[in-house]
Amino acid sequence: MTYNPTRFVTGRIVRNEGRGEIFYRIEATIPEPLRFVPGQFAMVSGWPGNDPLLPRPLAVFRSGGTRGKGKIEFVYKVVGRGTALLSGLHPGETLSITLPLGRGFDLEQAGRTYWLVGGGVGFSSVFPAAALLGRRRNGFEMFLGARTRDHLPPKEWTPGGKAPGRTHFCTEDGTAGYHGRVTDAVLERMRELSPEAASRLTILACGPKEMLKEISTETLKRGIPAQVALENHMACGFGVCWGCVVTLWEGDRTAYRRVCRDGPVFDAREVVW
Amino acid sequence: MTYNPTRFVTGRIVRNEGRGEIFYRIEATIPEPLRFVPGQFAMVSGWPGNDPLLPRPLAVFRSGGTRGKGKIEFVYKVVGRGTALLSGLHPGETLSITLPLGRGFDLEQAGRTYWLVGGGVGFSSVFPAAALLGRRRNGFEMFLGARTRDHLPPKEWTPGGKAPGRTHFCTEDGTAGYHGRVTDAVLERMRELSPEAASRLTILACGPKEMLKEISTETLKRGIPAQVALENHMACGFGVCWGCVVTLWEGDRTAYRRVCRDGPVFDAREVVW
Amino acid sequence: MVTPDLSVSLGGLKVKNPVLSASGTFGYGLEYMPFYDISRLGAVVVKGLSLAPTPGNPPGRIVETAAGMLNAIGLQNIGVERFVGDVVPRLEDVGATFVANIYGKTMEEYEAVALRLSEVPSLGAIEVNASCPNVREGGMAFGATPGGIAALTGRVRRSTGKPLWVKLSPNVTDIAGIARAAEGAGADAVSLINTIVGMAVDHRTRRPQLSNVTGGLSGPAIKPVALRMTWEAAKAIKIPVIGIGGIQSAADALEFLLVGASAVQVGTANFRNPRACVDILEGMEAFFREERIAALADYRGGLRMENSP
Amino acid sequence: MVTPDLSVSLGGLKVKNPVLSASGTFGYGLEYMPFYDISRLGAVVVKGLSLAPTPGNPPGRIVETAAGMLNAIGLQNIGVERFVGDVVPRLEDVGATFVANIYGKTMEEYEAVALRLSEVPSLGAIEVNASCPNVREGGMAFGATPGGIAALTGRVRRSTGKPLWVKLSPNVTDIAGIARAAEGAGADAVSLINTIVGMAVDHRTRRPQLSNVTGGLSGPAIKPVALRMTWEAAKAIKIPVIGIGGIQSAADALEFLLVGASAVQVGTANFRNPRACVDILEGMEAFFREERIAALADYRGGLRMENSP
Ligand SMILES: Cc1cc2nc3c(=O)[nH]c(=O)nc-3n(C[C@H](O)[C@H](O)[C@H](O)COP(=O)(O)OP(=O)(O)OC[C@H]3O[C@@H](n4cnc5c(N)ncnc54)[C@H](O)[C@@H]3O)c2cc1C
Ligand SMILES: Cc1cc2nc3c(=O)[nH]c(=O)nc-3n(C[C@H](O)[C@H](O)[C@H](O)COP(=O)(O)OP(=O)(O)OC[C@H]3O[C@@H](n4cnc5c(N)ncnc54)[C@H](O)[C@@H]3O)c2cc1C
Ligand SMILES: Cc1cc2nc3c(=O)[nH]c(=O)nc-3n(C[C@H](O)[C@H](O)[C@H](O)COP(=O)(O)O)c2cc1C
Ligand SMILES: Cc1cc2nc3c(=O)[nH]c(=O)nc-3n(C[C@H](O)[C@H](O)[C@H](O)COP(=O)(O)O)c2cc1C
Ligand code: FES
Ligand code: FES
Repeated sequence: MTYNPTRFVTGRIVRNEGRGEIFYRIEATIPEPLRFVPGQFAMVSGWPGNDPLLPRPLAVFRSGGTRGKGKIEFVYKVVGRGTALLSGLHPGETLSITLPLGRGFDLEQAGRTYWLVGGGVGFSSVFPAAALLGRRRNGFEMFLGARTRDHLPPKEWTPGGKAPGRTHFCTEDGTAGYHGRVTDAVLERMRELSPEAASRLTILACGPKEMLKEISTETLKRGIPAQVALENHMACGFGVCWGCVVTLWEGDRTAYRRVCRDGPVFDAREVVW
Repeated sequence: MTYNPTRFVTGRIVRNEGRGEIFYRIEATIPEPLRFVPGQFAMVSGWPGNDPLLPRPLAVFRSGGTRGKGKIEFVYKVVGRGTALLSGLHPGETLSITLPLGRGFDLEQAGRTYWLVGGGVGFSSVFPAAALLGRRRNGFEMFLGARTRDHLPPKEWTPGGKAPGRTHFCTEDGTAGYHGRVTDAVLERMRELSPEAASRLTILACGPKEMLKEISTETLKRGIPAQVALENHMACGFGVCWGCVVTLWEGDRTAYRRVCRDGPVFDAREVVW
Repeated sequence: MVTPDLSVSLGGLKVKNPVLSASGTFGYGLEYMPFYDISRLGAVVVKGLSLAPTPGNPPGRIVETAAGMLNAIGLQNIGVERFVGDVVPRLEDVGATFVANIYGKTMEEYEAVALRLSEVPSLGAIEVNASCPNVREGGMAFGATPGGIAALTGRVRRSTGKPLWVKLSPNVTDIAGIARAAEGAGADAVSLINTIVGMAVDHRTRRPQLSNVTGGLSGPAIKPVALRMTWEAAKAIKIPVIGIGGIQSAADALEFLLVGASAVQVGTANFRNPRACVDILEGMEAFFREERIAALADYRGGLRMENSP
Repeated sequence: MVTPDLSVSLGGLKVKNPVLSASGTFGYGLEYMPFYDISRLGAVVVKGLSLAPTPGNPPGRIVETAAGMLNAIGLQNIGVERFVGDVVPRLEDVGATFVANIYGKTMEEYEAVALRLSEVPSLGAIEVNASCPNVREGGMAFGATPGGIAALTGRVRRSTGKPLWVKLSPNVTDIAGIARAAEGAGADAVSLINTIVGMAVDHRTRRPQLSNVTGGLSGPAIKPVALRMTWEAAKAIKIPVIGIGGIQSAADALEFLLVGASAVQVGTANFRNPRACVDILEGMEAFFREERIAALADYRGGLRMENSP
C-alpha cells in the first residue's frame, strides 16, 4: 500500500452542492495531487471562529488532478453544527485539511472477491473501494442501504469504471431496490453462494455501528473475513490525543486503540462490540 | 422624536456588497418597516457559532419598506473578526438584529443650520441626518473626511433629496477635495461665517475619537452647540450590562454613562475627553 | 397533552418555572419589557445592589473572548433606596417575581442592604453575591473559604426573613465544601457559578484591556465548568441549587436541571438574544411535552450514571 | 535586521525559543514529523508517562464544547521503559529538545519515574503533572494544596538532578500560593495551567458524555483564565513560569510572555492545525522583527500598568 504522506494543506472550494435529499458533495483544489487508500480519511475544517473548535473527519471520496495541482472531494450529510457550517461554505472560500489519515481497506489480497457494504453515508468510504476494484477489474458486488430512497446516494455518484460491480440498493421502507435492511440483503445473497465462492469472499463495510456489529457477527459465524470502518469522535485525527479509542481484542485481553491511526478500518474479529 | 420601539428581529439578507475600496453595504428585509432617528443604531449578528459571541453595533443607515415588510441597510468597514464575518454572509442568510437603539441626533431645533461632520465610516450616522434634513428642506452642509480618496464613501451613497446640502470632501493626502483633515475644513469654513450665521449653527459629528474631541474643543470655544456620536465596545446595546460607559460631566462632578442608552449621541459639552 | 408542571420551590420562593435571569445581565428587568413580558419568567434577578449608589469601574469594562466575555463593571448600581423607591413599584406593576442580588464592602453593609430589602413585601428573595471578582469588596474575600461564606451567610440570615440565596464563586478549590458551609449557616438555596476570574491584554500596546486589569469570564466558554460545579454542589447539599453559567438554549438549561439544579439563571445569553430567557422557557416546555414528562421533578437530578456514557 | 534572540532559560534548561508543545497534545513528538521538523521548537513535552504502561479510561474520552474541548483520556501511555527504549533514541535522532511529563498514583511512583528518567542524558527536563483531573491518582490530590505541592515537589526534587518543572492545576483558590509552594520546595520552573475540570451531559439520553463523567477543559475558552493565573504566578515567584492554556496564535503566545511567562506551551491548537507550534513561532519572530525588539527579555513581563487600559 503506497500512499502520500500526511500533510496539512489549504484547500480552495470549487464546488459545494447539495445532491438528492440529504447529501452534499464538496470539491476543493489542493496544492498537489493525492494518492490515498479507500477508507482513509481527512480532518476538515474551514468555518471561521473557534466554535466549533475541532475539525471533522470525512472519508476521502475522490482525488485527482495533475502535477502541481490536486483536487479532492468529500461527500457528507448534515447531522450537526460542523457539517451544517460546511454546507454553508461557498466556492472560493478555503478549507483546512489534514490528509490522508488512518489505515484504509486492505484491497491487496490476491484472488479474493470483495463485497462492499455501505449503510447511510457509509458509501463515502465504500465507493472509492469500488472505484479502485473496478479499475483493476477485480470482481466485486456492492450493497448500499438506507432508510428510504431519498437516503440513498444519488445514482450519478456510483462509480463506474471498466468492471463496475453489481450494485444492490436496499431500503428499509422498500421505496427502492431490496425491501429490508442491507445486512439482510447481504445475508440472503450469501446463502446463494457455493461454499467455494464463499471461501474467496472478503467483506468491507462502513456504516452505522449496529450494521457493522451484525455484519461482524454473521461473517465471524461463517468464517468470512470482514473489514469494518469504525467511527468515533476525534480531536486530532492523527494519533496524538488518544481521544478516539475503541476497545479491541488483543489475544485474550482487550486494549484501547485509536480509530484514527490504528483504524478506522479494523479486522472485524478484533472489535469488542 | 417618535420612533418605533426597540425590537429583536430576524433579517434576511438581500444584498451584501463591497463598494469602493473599504466599505460594505448590507441590506436585509425585516418583518416590519422601521422608523428611526439618525444616529440611532442596531446590534447585529448572524454568523454561526459562539465565537465571536457578541453582536456588533452598527448605525442604521437606511430603512424603508411598506406595511408588513421592512427593509434595513447598514454600511460598514471590515476592521476585525465580526465585521469580516459579516462581509462573508450571503443573500438568503439571516441576521439577528436588535433595533432601533440609543438616542440619535436632535434635529428638531427650530431655525438652526446644521453642519454634519463625518470622519471615516462615521458617515454612516451622518448620511441619515443629511437625508432627513434634505427631505425637510432644512439647510445643512456636510463635511466628510478620510485618509485618501479610496477611504471616502462612494459618491452614489451620498444622500440626495430635495435640498441636498453642500458636501465638502476632505482627504488627508489631498487625493480628493480639500487637502487636510476634516476638522481643519470645518474650522476654515467657520471663519467665513458672519457672527449671525454662526449663532444659528449646530454641529453634528461622528467619527474617530480624536476628531470628535477636536470638534468639541473648537465649538466649545466658539459657543457653537455640537452633538457628537460616541463609540464604545458593547455587550448588550440596550442598557443592561453597563459595559459601554464613558465619563460625562454632570454639573461639577463626573459620572459613568452608557453610550448605548444615554447616547450614542451626546452634547459635546458633557463629554470628559 | 397537559401542560407540564414546571413550578419549583427555591428555598422558600415558589416560582412558576425554573428560568430566571442572572444578576447584572438583566438590568432592573424593566429594560426587557420591549422584548417580552418579564412576568413570564420564574423570577427576575436584578443587578447587584449596594447600600449607596455605586459608580463602578472606569471605562474599559468589557472584552470579548473566545465564546465568552470578560466584564469588570464594578457593580455600578443605583443603590438600594432608589431601587426600592423607583424600581420596585414598576416591577410590581408588571407582575414580575423578582429577587434582589446584594453585595457590600463589609459584612455590616450586606446586613444593612438585606435589612432594608426585607421591608419590601413583594420581594421574592435575597441573593447574596459572595463572589464578585471585580471589586475588592465584592465579597470575594468572604466567598473563597468555607469560614468566610459561613460568617457572611449567618450574618445576613439573622437580618432577614426573606428566602436567602447565596451566590457562590467558582474560583475555589472545593465548591462542595463552600456549598456545605452556606447550607450550614442558614442559606435557603445556593446559586452558582458567578464568573471565573480572567484577564485580557493587548500584545501591541502592552496594556491590560480592562481598567480593572482582571475581570469575570462568562458565556458559553464556562458552561462545562459551571455544569460540573452545579453537579458537585447538588450532590453535597440538600437545599436547592440554582445553576448558572453559559446557558444559551433550552438544551443547556436542561443539562443543569439533569445534574441536580432546581432552576437556572440565564446571563450573558441575554445580550446576543434579548429574548433568550423566554426562548429557553418555551424550548423547555416543548421538550417536556415531547418527552411526555409531566413535571420538572420527574426530570430534575435524573442523571444516569450506570455504565456511562 | 538581525534575528531576534528568542532563547530563554527554563529552570536550567536553555531553549532556543519559547514555543513548546503541551503534554498530551503532541504524542511523543514524532507524530508531528510529517508536518514540520520538531527540532525547531524550544522543546517538545511528551505525553504524561507513568511507571508502567497505562490503559487509560474507557471510550467516551472527548467532547467538544464552546471554543474548547473536554478530555478524559486517563493518561493512556506506553510507560517509562518503552519511552526510554523506543522513543528517546528517535527523538535524539531528529535532534529535538524534549521534556518528559510524568505522573504517578503515589509519591513513590512519581519518584521512581523521575529516577528512571534521570538516567537519560538527552532528556531536557522533567515536568511533574501535579494536576491531572482525569485520574484519581493523577496528582490532583497533591496539586490542590500548597502542602501537597510542596511534598510532591520536594520528593521528586530529591530524586533527580534534571531541571524540574512542576505543572500546576487551575482548580484552586489561590494559584500564587501554590506556585510559591512549588518554588519553595525546589522546583526550577512552574508550568500552568493544566485543564479546568468540567462536565458534559446529554439532556436526552440523560447520561454523562464522558465515561469518566468529568474531564479537563482546554482550548481558547480557557485562555483568559490561564492568562490571569500565569500573571498571578509570575508576580508571586522568581523561578520561570511557562504559560499554557488556549494559545492558538502568535498574539496569544505574546500575551502570556507579556504578563510574565518565560515560555509557552501550545496544546489543543495542535489538533486543528498540526503546524500550530511553528506557525506561532514564525509569527512571534515576525512580530519581534516588526517591532524591532532584539530579544525576548526586552518584551517579557513588560505589561504596562500605568493608567490602563
Ligand atoms: C473516519 C471517519 C470518516 C467519516 N467520513 C464521513 C463522510 O465521508 N461523510 C460524512 O457525512 N460523515 C463522515 N463521518 C462522520 C462525520 O465525521 C460526522 O458526521 C461529523 O463529525 C459530525 O459533525 P457535526 O458537527 O455536524 O455533528 P455534531 O453531532 O454537532 O458534532 C458534535 C461532535 O461530535 C462529533 N461527531 C458526531 N458524530 C460523529 C461521527 N459519526 N464520527 C465522528 N465524530 C462525530 C463531531 O466531530 C463533534 O466533535 C466520518 C467519521 C469518521 C470517524
Ligand atoms: C453606536 C455605534 C455605531 C456604529 N456604527 C458603525 C457603522 O455604521 N459602520 C461601521 O463600520 N462601524 C460602526 N461602528 C463600529 C463597529 O461597531 C466596530 O467597527 C465593530 O464592532 C468592530 O467589530 P469587529 O469584530 O470587526 O472588530 P474587532 O476589533 O475584532 O472587535 C473586537 C471587539 O471590539 C469591539 N469593537 C471594536 N471596535 C469597536 C468600535 N469602534 N465600536 C464598538 N465596538 C468596537 C467589538 O464589538 C468586539 O467586541 C459603530 C459603533 C458604535 C458604538
Ligand atoms: C456584565 C455582567 C455583570 C454582572 N453583574 C453581576 C452582579 O451584579 N451580581 C452578581 O451576582 N453576578 C453578576 N454577574 C454574573 C452573572 O450573574 C452570572 O453569574 C455569570 O455571568 C455566569 O452566567 P452566564 O455565563 O450565563 O453569563 C454579572 C455578569 C455579567 C456578564
Ligand atoms: C487530550 C489532552 C491530553 C492531555 N494530557 C496531558 C498529560 O498527559 N499531562 C499533562 O500534564 N497535561 C495534559 N494535558 C493538558 C495540556 O498539556 C494543557 O495543559 C491544557 O490542555 C491547556 O492547554 P491548551 O488549552 O493549549 O490545550 C492534556 C490536554 C489534552 C487536551
Ligand atoms: S483523534 Fe486524536 S488520537 Fe485519534
Ligand atoms: S452595551 Fe450594555 S449597557 Fe451599553
